[in-house]
Amino acid sequence: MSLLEVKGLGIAFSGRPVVEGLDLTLAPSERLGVIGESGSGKSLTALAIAGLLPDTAERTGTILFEGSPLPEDEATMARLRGKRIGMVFQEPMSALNPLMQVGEQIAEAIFLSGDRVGYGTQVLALLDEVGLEPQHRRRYPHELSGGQRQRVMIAMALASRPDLLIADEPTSALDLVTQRQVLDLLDRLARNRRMALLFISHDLKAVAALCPRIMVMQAGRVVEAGPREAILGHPRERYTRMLVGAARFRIHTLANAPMGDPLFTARQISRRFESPSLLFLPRRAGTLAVDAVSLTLRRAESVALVGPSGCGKSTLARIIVGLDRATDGTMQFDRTVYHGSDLPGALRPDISLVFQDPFGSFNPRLRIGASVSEPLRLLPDLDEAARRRRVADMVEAVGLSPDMLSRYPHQFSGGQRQRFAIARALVTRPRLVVLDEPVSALDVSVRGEVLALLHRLRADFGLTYLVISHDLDMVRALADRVLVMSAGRIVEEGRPAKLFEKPEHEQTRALLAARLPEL
Amino acid sequence: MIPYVLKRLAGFVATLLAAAAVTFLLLDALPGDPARFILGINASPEAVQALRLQLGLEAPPLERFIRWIGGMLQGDFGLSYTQGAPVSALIAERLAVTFPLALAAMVISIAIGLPLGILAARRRGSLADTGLMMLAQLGVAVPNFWFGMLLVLLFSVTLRWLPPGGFVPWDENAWGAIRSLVLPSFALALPQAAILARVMRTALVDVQSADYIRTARAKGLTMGEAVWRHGVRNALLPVLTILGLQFAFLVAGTIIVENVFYLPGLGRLIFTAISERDLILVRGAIIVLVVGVTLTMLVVDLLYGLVDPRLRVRRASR
Amino acid sequence: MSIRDHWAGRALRHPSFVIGLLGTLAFIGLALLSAVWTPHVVDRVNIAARFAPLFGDYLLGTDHLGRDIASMLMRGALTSLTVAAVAVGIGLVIGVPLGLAAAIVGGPFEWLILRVNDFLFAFPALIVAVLITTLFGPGATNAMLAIGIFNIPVFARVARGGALSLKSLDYVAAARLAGLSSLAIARKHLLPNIASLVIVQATIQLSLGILAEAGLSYVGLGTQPPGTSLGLMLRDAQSIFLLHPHLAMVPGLAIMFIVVSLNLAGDGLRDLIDPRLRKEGLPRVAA
Amino acid sequence: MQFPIKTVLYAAVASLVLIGAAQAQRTDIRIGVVLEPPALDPTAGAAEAIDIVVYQNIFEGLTRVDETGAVQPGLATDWTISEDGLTYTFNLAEGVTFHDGTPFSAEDVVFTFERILADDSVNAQKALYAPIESVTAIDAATVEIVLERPSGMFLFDIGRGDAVIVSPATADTNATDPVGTGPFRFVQWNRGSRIQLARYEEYWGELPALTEASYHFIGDTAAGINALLAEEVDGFNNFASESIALFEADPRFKVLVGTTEGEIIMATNNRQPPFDDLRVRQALAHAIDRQALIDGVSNGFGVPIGSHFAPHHPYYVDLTGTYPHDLEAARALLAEAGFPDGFSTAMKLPPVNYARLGGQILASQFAEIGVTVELINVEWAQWLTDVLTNKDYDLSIVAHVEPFDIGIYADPDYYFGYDDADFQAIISELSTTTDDARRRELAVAAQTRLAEQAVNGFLYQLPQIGVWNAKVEGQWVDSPIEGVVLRDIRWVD
Repeated sequence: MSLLEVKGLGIAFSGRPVVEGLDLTLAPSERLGVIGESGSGKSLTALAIAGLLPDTAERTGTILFEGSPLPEDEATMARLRGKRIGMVFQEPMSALNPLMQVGEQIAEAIFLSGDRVGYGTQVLALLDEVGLEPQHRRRYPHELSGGQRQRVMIAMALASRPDLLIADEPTSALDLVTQRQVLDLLDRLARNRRMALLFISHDLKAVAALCPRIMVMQAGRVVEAGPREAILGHPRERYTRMLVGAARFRIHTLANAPMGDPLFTARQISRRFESPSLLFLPRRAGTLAVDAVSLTLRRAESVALVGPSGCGKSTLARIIVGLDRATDGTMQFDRTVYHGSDLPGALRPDISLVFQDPFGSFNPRLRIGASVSEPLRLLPDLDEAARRRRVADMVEAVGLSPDMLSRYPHQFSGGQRQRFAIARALVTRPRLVVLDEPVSALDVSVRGEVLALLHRLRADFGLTYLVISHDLDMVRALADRVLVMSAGRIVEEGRPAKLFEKPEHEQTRALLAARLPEL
Repeated sequence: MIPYVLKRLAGFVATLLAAAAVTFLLLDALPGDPARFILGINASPEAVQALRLQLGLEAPPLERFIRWIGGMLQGDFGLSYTQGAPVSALIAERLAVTFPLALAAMVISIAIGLPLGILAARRRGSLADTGLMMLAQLGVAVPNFWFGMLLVLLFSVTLRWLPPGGFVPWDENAWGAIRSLVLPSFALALPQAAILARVMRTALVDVQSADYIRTARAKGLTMGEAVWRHGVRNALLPVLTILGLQFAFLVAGTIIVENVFYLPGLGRLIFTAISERDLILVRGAIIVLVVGVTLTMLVVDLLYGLVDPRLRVRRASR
Repeated sequence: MSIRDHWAGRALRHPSFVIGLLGTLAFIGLALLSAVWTPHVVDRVNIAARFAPLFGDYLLGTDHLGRDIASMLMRGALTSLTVAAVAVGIGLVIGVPLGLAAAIVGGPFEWLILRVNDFLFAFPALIVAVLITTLFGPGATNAMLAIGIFNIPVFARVARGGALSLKSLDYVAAARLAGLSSLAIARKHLLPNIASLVIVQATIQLSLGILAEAGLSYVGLGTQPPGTSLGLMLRDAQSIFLLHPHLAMVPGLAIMFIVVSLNLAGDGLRDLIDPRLRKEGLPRVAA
Repeated sequence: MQFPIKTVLYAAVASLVLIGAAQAQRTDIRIGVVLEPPALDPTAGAAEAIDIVVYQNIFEGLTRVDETGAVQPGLATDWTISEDGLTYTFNLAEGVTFHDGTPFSAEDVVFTFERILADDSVNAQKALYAPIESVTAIDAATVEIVLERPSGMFLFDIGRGDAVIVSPATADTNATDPVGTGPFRFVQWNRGSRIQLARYEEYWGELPALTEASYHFIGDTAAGINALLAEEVDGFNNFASESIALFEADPRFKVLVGTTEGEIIMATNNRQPPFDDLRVRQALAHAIDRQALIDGVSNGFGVPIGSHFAPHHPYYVDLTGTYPHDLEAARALLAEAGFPDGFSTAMKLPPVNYARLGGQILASQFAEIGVTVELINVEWAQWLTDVLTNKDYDLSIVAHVEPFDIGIYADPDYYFGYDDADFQAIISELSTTTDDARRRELAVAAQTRLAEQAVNGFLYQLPQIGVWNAKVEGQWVDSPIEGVVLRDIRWVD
């Protein structure tokens, strides 16, 4: 008798269907992966199974848990959820009560699952099982990192020894290294506790790594379902094929790295952050985000700066483009020496930055054309006509049409916006372009196109790239040389191929280990 | 917690000093001369001058300001020109009316506002919800001196349950004092209760859609239990912010309500003292009011720090 | 522009906003009309026609000086609205830049502005009104000043809150990279994006301004005769309430009507323009 | 706990007694007043609110003024005046004590007058007592006062609140803790709320009917109405006129309409053009419709006056007919004075009802003869500085509440700016004669002169509208002098 059986599930909001005709079965301790892009209805399906749909949702079809339908009345459904189903959600930042210590929140889960006595020791056991130290239980959520918070969520889900664990995008908000650790943890827990696992994600590699059976969803419908080997090996539906293809990057490194003369050099750059001290109290020792970093970028070279989140790579990038100031050490661009925000105005058109989040990089109240042409203020001698022509050229260069310029940012997709962001960065014809996680916020299918675009632009305009990322696969597709950073220092350097075969520094090994197996 | 508290205290002291300086300067610039006012229409110029000297009005402003601040720190607010009594005694007498009135109004507004807000949020979208919110809209829109008068007409003139105004001193008859504060504190509390109800409802409705509530439900709590155990405390944060601001509005309201119910409060004291140019009394009274308001804001700030650990505990390492 | 048609579309499905907006526009229309025409000459004293009954030859009767209540109501509404509007203007013109500057510059300058805010806040509007009126004599202009001063910290607080949440966004960093000065960034990027926040607060402060004017008039510090305002009409009628109740009912209900309309319009506006606004649970600051 | 039988019994008995007592006559009274006095020493402050509480209640003078304005014996039971009218010899009452027990003697009278006449004296009416040359105690019960020049009003002036007899021991603290010889002693002052007095059992004269009296300060008219209707207050000595109809129609109350010593005038700056031209002042006088003003400002309560004199005074003569309400005559006079199409001027109004409302009505009346009046509202303190001291005004509206104060028109640099030799001669003779017939002739001449010269717009006499519980008797209907005298007030069935 199957643990979970969903027949003809339909979810609609005021008449508009979001999920239609969904069938799904899950045997005890069996694992099913659900893959689909944002808006495919996969999260709503998970919420429906747990009886957590918002009250405005209209649900049709049947959901049987161990043969009996989900109880209608809220109290019994809540008790069932508490005892038999564990859930882990996507946003670790807001999924925990900010005003309550994490230990208490775990204890509450244990208390609710029935055993009233001795839950103190159980909390410690759970913390240990998810890889957290005992003293973490007295911390508040904001005092823990994203990964640690996700582990607390998992501990809470396991408190009632559930038979079914539903994980809805548990790792997509984490950086790669932590992501891999959490996935391994889920794998180990599901196996040890013989729990059924419903794993939902938009990352095909994560789903493939964890679940023997995969179900592909698109726009509220099940496109294809079946064993992992069948879905990955010879996908029947076109959509599935596109998904699998996009997950494999075509690796195309340049034949020979052009050896131009040095364009930019950094000498012993450091950045110390003072902790916020009171007006009168003496300043307390601050943290050193960037520690004596030296590097050189040659003309038309593409260098990647990789490392786990918090290693100081973004801070270094901000200093290089002049958004921040180094506490000591100097930088030289062409013949000019500067320390960061004291970058002279004449040089600003030569260095530009592409931001990570396409949604936050455009002023919602300004037409996209106005935002793209904003950097041209740095070139006062350009007249109006030259200004407009240059913007039009750049927009066409990134594969979009100039007549889109009069529209507003919220009318474009993430991918299109990132292309506009690149156009804005290139409009002043810079020589050095710093790219901060250029594709990590995009859907998998769009990433490939943008990377290809970046590759072409570099060749056409002879640009020098400095790419900041923690995703080694993306780096290998774009960079001639890789610098690995850890705790503010560059610990290893080399060509991607060499680093991938013979990593020397253990940080590089950790990054490599975090990569999910090839499909 | 310590740096958070120290930071707030520094702000508190700075605000007070600025308030004292501005009050002193503003009042010094007031036209009209207290001595002339005391002696009336037919008094001779010599008599007026004699009184000015007697009251020490001739000394240079800075010296008087320093003397005033120094005196206040030791609790001596100086002598009132018109009534000859120590200002601190006069203020204490009036504070025995205004402080309990403001406090009662605050308690009433919380006692009425919060439960109604929670009720409206729990039955969101129902008739009760829209009804309560319409009531809250009206509550804010009624001028409190008009509402006060309607209360008096109903409860004092027709029903004779409560006095129409005036104040029986505490030491003479505590019960009488309380009775004379009932209607004024309700008149004062109405708009604040309405605002509190709206803010509480909005806060609770927002909380219901928060992620940690969904997690709590996932742990096995019903929506009601989740909101009660996790939601209410988080919903208190915006409510606390409003409470902090409300004391300032209550103080403004007391001045009007004291007129409607002819209560011997601090507000009316300031009024009469200003029209009689009893500047030293006005200064003292204003400072007491300003201290009251800033003190409440400080207390609410500290409460905020207590309720919300994010303010007082260091952020996670990067 | 696509924001407007999308916005107007949703507006119709928001009943309370429509009611509020219609009420406010009707009120403002009547008030403006009074500047050019009123049923009778507003301040002509005609003792013989005192206390004329409702619906007689004077639609809403006459007051203790024989002045036509309907005309007084219209002119009174104009004064109350102008006082509240100018007070909101003062709050906007001074408060918003202060708030923006505090958010952008930060550090000790922000601490100073916050202290000035607290200080301005600690002074109850009425005390400020009393001080101003004794300095410059009572009257509508001083009521504007007193209520305006009270609005400054409100708008500063709203502007700072809004700007702080935007300051860390990438397009602000992009603007800085493009060489824009802090002032240019505030004007071009921050101000337009907190506009909806400020507009909503403005409607609410407008309604509170009308109430505050009524309060000031009640204690004799607001509009002075021969001028008239809703608050003044209410005060004059209050002592003869038992003899002529309608004299107090008319201005009282008018005040309640305009305040409720403004609040409904304000809340409706908030939901329509920026649903995200409501989620932030912006505490409505009420005087 | 064992049931407290005893306590319950006592309670029952006590309540019975109480109910019984309720039938017996009440001997306490609660009087509402609009203004709270700034202090309680009548000899060191001019505010009328002080006298309302203390005059003839806590403090007494050598003489006292009765309800008709006539002078009656006070602490001086009888007195003789020398032929030349310069020496007054007063025989003082026996067995009189101050409320703190110290006996009253001639020494106290000497101390009181020396204190008034001292250089650093802060007495508001010091000028009235200037003619006193010496005050000597002949013996413990006799005092002789010698004047430099005869003063017709002397006996009246020493009967005013400003000349009540104070004891040296308590003179300095009377402001907050008044000690006098009157029938009521001071009990308690809760500032902003009320003042309580109690009957002085060792009073030397006839004991008053009331044993307790309290004054309650209620500034807001509507609040006052509610206090009366809710019977929290037994009466107002002088209440706002707008809701009187309410109390006339209610059997629980009675309304006593009288006059006060307050002449409401439109003060005119006689030195400020165009008001220095008699024809302009006459034109304004013709334009004023007194009855419409009285109806508008005090709902018909108030007696029109043609000159600066109280109608209830024996010497009063009705001069309202000097310049009857005649718009044509007013326009003709204005044309004659060179203002065919009128002029514009300003009127400064203190913060009182009769001024603020009166200003609006006069402004609309003057508008009909082309005179446009801008109304400027000022605070009292500002009025005293601008109008009274600096004479920086065109027109103003104010009430002069000092009794028998027609003499102020004789002072050329008083704020009216009126300097007329004939009038000054009449006043100087009036102030030195004591013969009644001659004083009446002079008073009439003075009133007529002011009326003809139209020195100010003489509007109406400030009414005294008393609203009392119907069962209270003995209140004064008129108030010839500032004060609410409790001596004769009592409850009847």
